[in-house]
Amino acid sequence: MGTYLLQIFNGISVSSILILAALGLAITFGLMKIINMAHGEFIMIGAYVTYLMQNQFLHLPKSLFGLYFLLAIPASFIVSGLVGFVLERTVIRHLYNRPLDSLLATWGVSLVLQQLARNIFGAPNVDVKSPGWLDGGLVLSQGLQLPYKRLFIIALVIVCLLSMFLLLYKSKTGRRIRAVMQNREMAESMGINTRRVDAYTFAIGSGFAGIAGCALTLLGSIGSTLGTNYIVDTFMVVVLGGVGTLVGTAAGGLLIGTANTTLEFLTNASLGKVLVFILIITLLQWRPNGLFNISSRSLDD
Amino acid sequence: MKKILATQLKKRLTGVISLTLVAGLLLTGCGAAQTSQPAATTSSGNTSGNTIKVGILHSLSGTMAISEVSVKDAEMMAIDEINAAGGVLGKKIEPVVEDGASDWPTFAEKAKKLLQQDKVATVFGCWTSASRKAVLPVFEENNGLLWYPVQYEGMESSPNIFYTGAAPNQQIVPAVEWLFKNKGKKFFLLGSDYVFPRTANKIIKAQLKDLGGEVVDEEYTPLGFTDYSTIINKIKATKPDVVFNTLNGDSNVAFFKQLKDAGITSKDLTTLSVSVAEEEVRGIGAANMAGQLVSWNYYQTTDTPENKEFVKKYQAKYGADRVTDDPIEAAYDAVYLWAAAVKKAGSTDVDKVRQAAKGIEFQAPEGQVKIEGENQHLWKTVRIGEVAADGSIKEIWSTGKAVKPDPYLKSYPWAKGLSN
Amino acid sequence: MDSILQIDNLTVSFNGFRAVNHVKTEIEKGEIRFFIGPNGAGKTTLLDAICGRVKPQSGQVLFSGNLDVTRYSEHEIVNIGIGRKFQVPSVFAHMSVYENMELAVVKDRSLYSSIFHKLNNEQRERIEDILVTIGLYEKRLNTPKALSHGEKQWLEIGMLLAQEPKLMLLDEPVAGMGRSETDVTGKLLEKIARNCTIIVVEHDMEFVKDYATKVTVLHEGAILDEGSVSEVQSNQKVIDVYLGRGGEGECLM
Amino acid sequence: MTEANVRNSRFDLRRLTKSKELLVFAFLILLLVFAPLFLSIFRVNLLGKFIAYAILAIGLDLIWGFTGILSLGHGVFFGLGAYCMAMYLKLEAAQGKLPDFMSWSGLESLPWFWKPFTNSALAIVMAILIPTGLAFVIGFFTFKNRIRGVYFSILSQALAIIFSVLFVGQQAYTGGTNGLTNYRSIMGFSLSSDTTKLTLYYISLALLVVTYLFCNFLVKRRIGRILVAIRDGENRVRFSGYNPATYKIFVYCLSAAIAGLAGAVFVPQVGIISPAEMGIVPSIEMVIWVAIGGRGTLIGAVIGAILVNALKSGISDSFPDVWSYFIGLAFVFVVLLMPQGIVGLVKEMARRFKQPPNHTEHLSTDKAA
Repeated sequence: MGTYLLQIFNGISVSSILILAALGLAITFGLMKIINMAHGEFIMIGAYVTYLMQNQFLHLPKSLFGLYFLLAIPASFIVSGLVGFVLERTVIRHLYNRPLDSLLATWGVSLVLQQLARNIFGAPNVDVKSPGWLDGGLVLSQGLQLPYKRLFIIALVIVCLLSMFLLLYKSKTGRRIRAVMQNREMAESMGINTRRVDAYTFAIGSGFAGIAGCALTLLGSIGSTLGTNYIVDTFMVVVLGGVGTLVGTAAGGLLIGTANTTLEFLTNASLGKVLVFILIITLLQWRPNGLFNISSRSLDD
Repeated sequence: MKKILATQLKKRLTGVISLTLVAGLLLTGCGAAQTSQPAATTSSGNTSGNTIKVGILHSLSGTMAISEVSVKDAEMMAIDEINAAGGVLGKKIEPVVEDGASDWPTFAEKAKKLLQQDKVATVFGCWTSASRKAVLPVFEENNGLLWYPVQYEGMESSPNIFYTGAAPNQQIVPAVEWLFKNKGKKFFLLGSDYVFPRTANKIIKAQLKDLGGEVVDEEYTPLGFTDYSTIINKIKATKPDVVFNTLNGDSNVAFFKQLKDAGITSKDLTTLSVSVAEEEVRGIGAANMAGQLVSWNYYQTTDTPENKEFVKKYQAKYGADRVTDDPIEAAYDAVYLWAAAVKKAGSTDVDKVRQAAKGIEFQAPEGQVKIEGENQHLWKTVRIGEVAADGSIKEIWSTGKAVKPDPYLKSYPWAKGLSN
Repeated sequence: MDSILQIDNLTVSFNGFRAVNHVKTEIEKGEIRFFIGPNGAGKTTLLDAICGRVKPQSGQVLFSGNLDVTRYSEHEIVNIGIGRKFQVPSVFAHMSVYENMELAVVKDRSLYSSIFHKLNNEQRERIEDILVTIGLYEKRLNTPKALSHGEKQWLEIGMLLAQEPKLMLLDEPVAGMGRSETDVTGKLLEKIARNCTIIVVEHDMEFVKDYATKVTVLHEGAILDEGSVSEVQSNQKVIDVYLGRGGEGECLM
Repeated sequence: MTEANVRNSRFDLRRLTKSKELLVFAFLILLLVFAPLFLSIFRVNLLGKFIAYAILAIGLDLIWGFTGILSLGHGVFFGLGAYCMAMYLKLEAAQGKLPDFMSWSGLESLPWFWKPFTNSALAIVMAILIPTGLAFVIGFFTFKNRIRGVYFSILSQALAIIFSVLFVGQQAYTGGTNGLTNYRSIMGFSLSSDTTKLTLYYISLALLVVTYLFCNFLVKRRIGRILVAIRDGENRVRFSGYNPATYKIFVYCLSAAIAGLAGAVFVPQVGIISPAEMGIVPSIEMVIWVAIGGRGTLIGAVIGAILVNALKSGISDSFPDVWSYFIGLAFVFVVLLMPQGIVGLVKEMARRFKQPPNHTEHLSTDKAA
């Protein structure tokens, strides 16, 4: 019984991680149509920022150490966002309406960022000690323990989703963003500075990737290839959900996450992964534009 | 008509430019054109001049760089030391470093280059079994010599390779035996999905069958796998006494962090890892692995005078924050063993070196090692260690003396049928 | 005269929104029929349903008496004899005008033919004839990039002509054209209508007045009125709808 | 000019465009034919590998450059072709015994699907048929269901993951991560002999020529224009009465077949195939070759494949770190500044040379646009 309950929790947990990793992509890819293959590297940047923040706190009194993580979340958002901002200004802005080209260029960017990380931090993984208050877990019964870290990530995802929703759909900035993404010329003619909105939007998307990177330090390795482990999965999440919908991203993440853990539980990790990807291909046959797609009326977009 | 002429002119110009380009690319691609000359079929090593060229072939980029860069560093250090002491046969050793880029065909290509183009006397290199298998035919075909520094799954003994890491009977087999005696009978086998874990687990299953133990589950995860919650749940459900861990690289980080979060510590469950050394422990975080077991032939803490010297030199050269571990030490030994064999043979000729290498002994940081002539592996001491809270590994058990290498496990009756 | 297209109780909805609501009308051979109505009246959707771009929830579209085209996919409908021109001119940007025509003129559109058959003389002459008709003969080696907006529209109409359809669906063919270009287009339509029925969606009332045989007024997905231009213009309901929406009313009056 | 004149000039133009590309190609082939006279056998062998890549690049260009379908899973087809060939080579090396990795993995006898690969001719046929078959199955559903653009690219990535994970996992049947290696001979000729290597090199070269000429024939035919039309406006093609799915399935299968052929050419020269070559990274690298060479021109694909790999081999030799920076930046640079690749750049340079006569025409184009 405990095993199955725990497995349901695992499904939710894996989903939450996928959604968190895919949130930034839901903006840069979903809204801006930039196939950002460097998304994984923004996650990596977030993780390294967390590492650096931790190192700063090692010099401070021990009692303060647990706080580093709370500071690392906004810090990784800001640093990843800044790198994203620079990338948008230099590369991405030439690539709107050339989605497949954006894929190729950002792939190049991801290679450069990875090598940069390797040269700065060295090839081996670095260690990020998780803050003490996230150690251990919520014990429900004998042998049924829900790790605080995973609960924290679930909460973080909910907060991120909500704030992103509020930002996009309830704020003035969000209206501008959506206006620009839907009809650039119209927005321009209404006096919106589209270039600025583009840059900010991309920076926000990258920033969310940074938060994901920060959270991932709790669970896995921190190295230059961190992003590559997530990049394909996050794209699957966004594509399966339907490009351009937050609900779709959440649904895609939940579906892939639970399918992953369930199939892995029933078979094994390799086969589970293969089956999940077959499932995705099959689902796309049924809904070629994702589960929650927004239909467009133009002839050839 | 004028326009057509112009167009023709354009085509011609385009043609000329493309041709220049093509010519250029052929030149860059193939190096300066050299006079045709049949490649030497036996690479006895280029000993002319004042240096002896040796190849160093590791992944300096890609996913395997994490592990292989420090192995390369150890080899370079050994070469520098030998050169500082006068070199071999009165000549300096000149390393030619190539990047295998974590890609097996690239390993094969670079091995060919080292042997055919650079005509190196020997090569120190590889980490994964896959890369070793990829270069093996190259070394056999060109009669080259490879020194392979990592523990592996055995079932191999090429005349063109010297294996300075552990054979299965110098790492896995004694570890299983020790665990069975001291920790329990129920084993959970967890590994990355590739050749070493699968072959190692086959050996373990045969051994446990013989001992009367039980394998409760066997799981493999793809490389780059990041979420072990389901596997940990399976571990909880099957209640093993021991998790025998053959995970590779990054996966260990995710596994141990998540294991700890699931409320499982070394007090509740023993894990023994065979691909986690000091270097990996740093990436995992000592706190996440404290109390867990590993099995190797060498630790940074191994108590020999040679090792104290070795660690001191390594950290002086590459930084006080660097650690040494088993493959680093085995790679370091390899260079010295080769140099000793060359001295004994009085030549760098591969056949002569191979002959001379038999039975050569070396006082290594891990203690005395000896090349077994029969299979070109090393006699090595087996040590089981426990990860301490500071990330170092403390020896808790050892065989006390060097164990004879047995890559095909011929001396174990239960292993019959494993190797064919 | 025989009818070429019978639209029978056609309903198209998107996520519950009925873009076309129980539309029923009949188009006769040789007609130039105009669909007019305010934005969102369902004109374009109606064309989409006829040419297979959207599938209706209910109803039929019978072509030449008995073929229910709603059952076919787009390219099959084209091969049955219904051609469609879209609002935004869409021609192939990286091919010359001639090559654009070449793709349209071929009747056997199978893979085999595309690999092994070349154009025959008759087809080549046909392309040249049409190019002369649409006034693009001199520019046949240019890519569409070098064409004006109006010329692109004509090229697309020319490609439609080359397909030799029995029914042609045109979505705002004179949008963005000047008066003189509009007149040329109108004349072109009249010429085409000799062998082919035409349905046009158009906002330009001047144009509608000059060339329509019959007009169908759509409002909120349903037919409001149908008849000659003058009949429709005097219908109070039609006036209300246009005036009530403002803006577009001016061009109707 | 009279009408007849104009008409003729059109055909002259066409012929010239054709011959220009062909001329460059012919020169390139000539260089490659004589290359072994000046190069060591090691370099010739390496060049043979690049030629295999060039063959693949032609197929990839056909589907991406011409038809606009970006496949990020072409490594799978390349890998399948390579595995077919490798299975044959492995069986020949085993000389009737069970291949070594099977016995470690506990197999007692040869699996049934390995048996046909004892025959070299059959293995070569399979190297082309199996990728084609897979492409047909995937393409049939995917293109009928109108999965396009980004969605297709992502789907093809999923394909790459499925196959690489599957091949790694089925160690007993595929050799696992190690892949298949350690061959001895091909059709009785020792693979280590220089003569065999040279022969393989020339066979690869001949296959490159055949592939190029075949694809060149195709793109000059009407189907070539239909493919470009699908790239530029798929729905327009549909409303011109063509079924784009049929053409897409065809070109997908064809490029898979070419990739399979390239794989079969690759294996005996390189001596190893492993699941890593089917993964996402090599698949994207293949796209890089075409992008750098110049998409939409067959010659661009060939030049790109050879150039990028030659540089990779050269640069990564001496500066492994630099290679990542170089290829990464090259990619950004090419996409941003020379989207038509090297071939586009050369054309542009040529156009600049003949600027005066073209000037007025150019201005009018800008105005219209």
